[in-house]
Amino acid sequence: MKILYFAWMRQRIGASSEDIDLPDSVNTVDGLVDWLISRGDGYAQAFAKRGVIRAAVNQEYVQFDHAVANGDEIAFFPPVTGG
Amino acid sequence: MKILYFAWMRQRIGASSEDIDLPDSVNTVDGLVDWLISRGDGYAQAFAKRGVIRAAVNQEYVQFDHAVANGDEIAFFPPVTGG
Amino acid sequence: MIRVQEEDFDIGAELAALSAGDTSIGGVASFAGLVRDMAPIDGTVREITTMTLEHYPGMTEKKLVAIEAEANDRWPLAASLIIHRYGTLAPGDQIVLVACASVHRQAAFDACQFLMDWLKTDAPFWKLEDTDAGGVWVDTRDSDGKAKLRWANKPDPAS
Amino acid sequence: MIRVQEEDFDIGAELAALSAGDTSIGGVASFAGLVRDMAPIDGTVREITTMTLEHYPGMTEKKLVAIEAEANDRWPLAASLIIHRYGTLAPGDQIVLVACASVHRQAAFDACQFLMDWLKTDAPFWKLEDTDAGGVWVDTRDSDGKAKLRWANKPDPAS
Repeated sequence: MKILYFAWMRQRIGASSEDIDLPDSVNTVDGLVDWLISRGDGYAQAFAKRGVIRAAVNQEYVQFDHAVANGDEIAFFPPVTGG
Repeated sequence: MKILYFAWMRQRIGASSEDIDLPDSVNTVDGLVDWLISRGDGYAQAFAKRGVIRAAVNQEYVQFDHAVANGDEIAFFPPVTGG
Repeated sequence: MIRVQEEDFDIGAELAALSAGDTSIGGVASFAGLVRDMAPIDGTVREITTMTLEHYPGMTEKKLVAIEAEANDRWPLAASLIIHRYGTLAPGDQIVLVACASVHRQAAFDACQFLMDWLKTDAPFWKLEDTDAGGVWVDTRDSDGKAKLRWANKPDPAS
Repeated sequence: MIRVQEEDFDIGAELAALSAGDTSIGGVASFAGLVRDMAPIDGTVREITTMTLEHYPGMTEKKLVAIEAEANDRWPLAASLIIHRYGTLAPGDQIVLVACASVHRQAAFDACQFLMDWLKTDAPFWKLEDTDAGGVWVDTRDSDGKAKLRWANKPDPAS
């Protein structure tokens, strides 16, 4: 599974993307976030305000109860500020 | 007094402007229109639908009860269609 | 700034000049009106070969200056521009350009629409369309009167 | 048409290309967003030296295509254009251009505002402002969320 991070999430985690093998126990965005937070302080800081973070699965916005599976492209980022 | 006509009023009257000496009896736009109509068929046709015609005195829109005096610049025209 | 002219104008150059040197500007909203090739005339859609714009020299400039001042009074604009052409134009030709620059995009959009609505109802221009049925003076559209009415109240400064 | 690019764009050339060859078009509404030299950051207005736009390649294009299709579904547009830049820009630089051409001016204006409102809330771009207090990620503005809400209902086709 490919995970992408943007803006200040990228900065806090220290990576713009990573390829991970999804543990069998993880099957939602929420579960993925819990698992990522367990990996270190950078993740914990990046996901501290979970309510403001947006997620996309395969380049479509999703809610955090959305399913995830190996092979998906997942992205996490702050609210967008384009235009 | 200078009188200007625009668009189809100009065409019906056959003049884009004229200088007239205002009779003493005429002192409103309405009175001026009545007097103009008495001058010939072209005027009568141009002012036939008096309700749709707009008037300006000294380049400001006015109602037909507005005063007119020698020295004023009066304009008559159909509803505007710019933009 | 307002201009009433027979010559064409260059939108890119006009918009660049409008915001040049003022980096407080966050956005520029603009509208360019073009001559259409077809128009409904007495219920029949007719092809337009040329359109001739007549105006009231003197009063036109006076009204445009007043309309622009009113827009600047209602919205916090950094710059504004109205260019309106007269004379004989062909389908596709540019008739009018309105542009408003502001720190905030909503002010720029609203002022731009306000100016267009006023131009349609208050600027002393008249359009004569040449068609295969002869020359036809364009009629006022009900929708233009309605569009203007929405500006009867000044905008809420908080919005 | 949508484009996501690092290079600058020429508004005059883009607008000319948008309406070229289609003389049914009555008007083109457009909005150009520029980098501002000042921004309120945590209650203090700070000078901006540069702004860096980050985006999500792939998803950005996908969302812009979808947003443009939605606008064309809601309004009768003859043509539409969204150009959004990324990379490092200076105050006064152009960030975004949205333009909509239509037979009717209200459709062009409404679609243009709709696209800008959606860009602000749904296009995956993030702005980093470099100031004398360091780099600061731009926060979402409440007013942008509110601006988007007005499009929750489709427009009345009769209006």
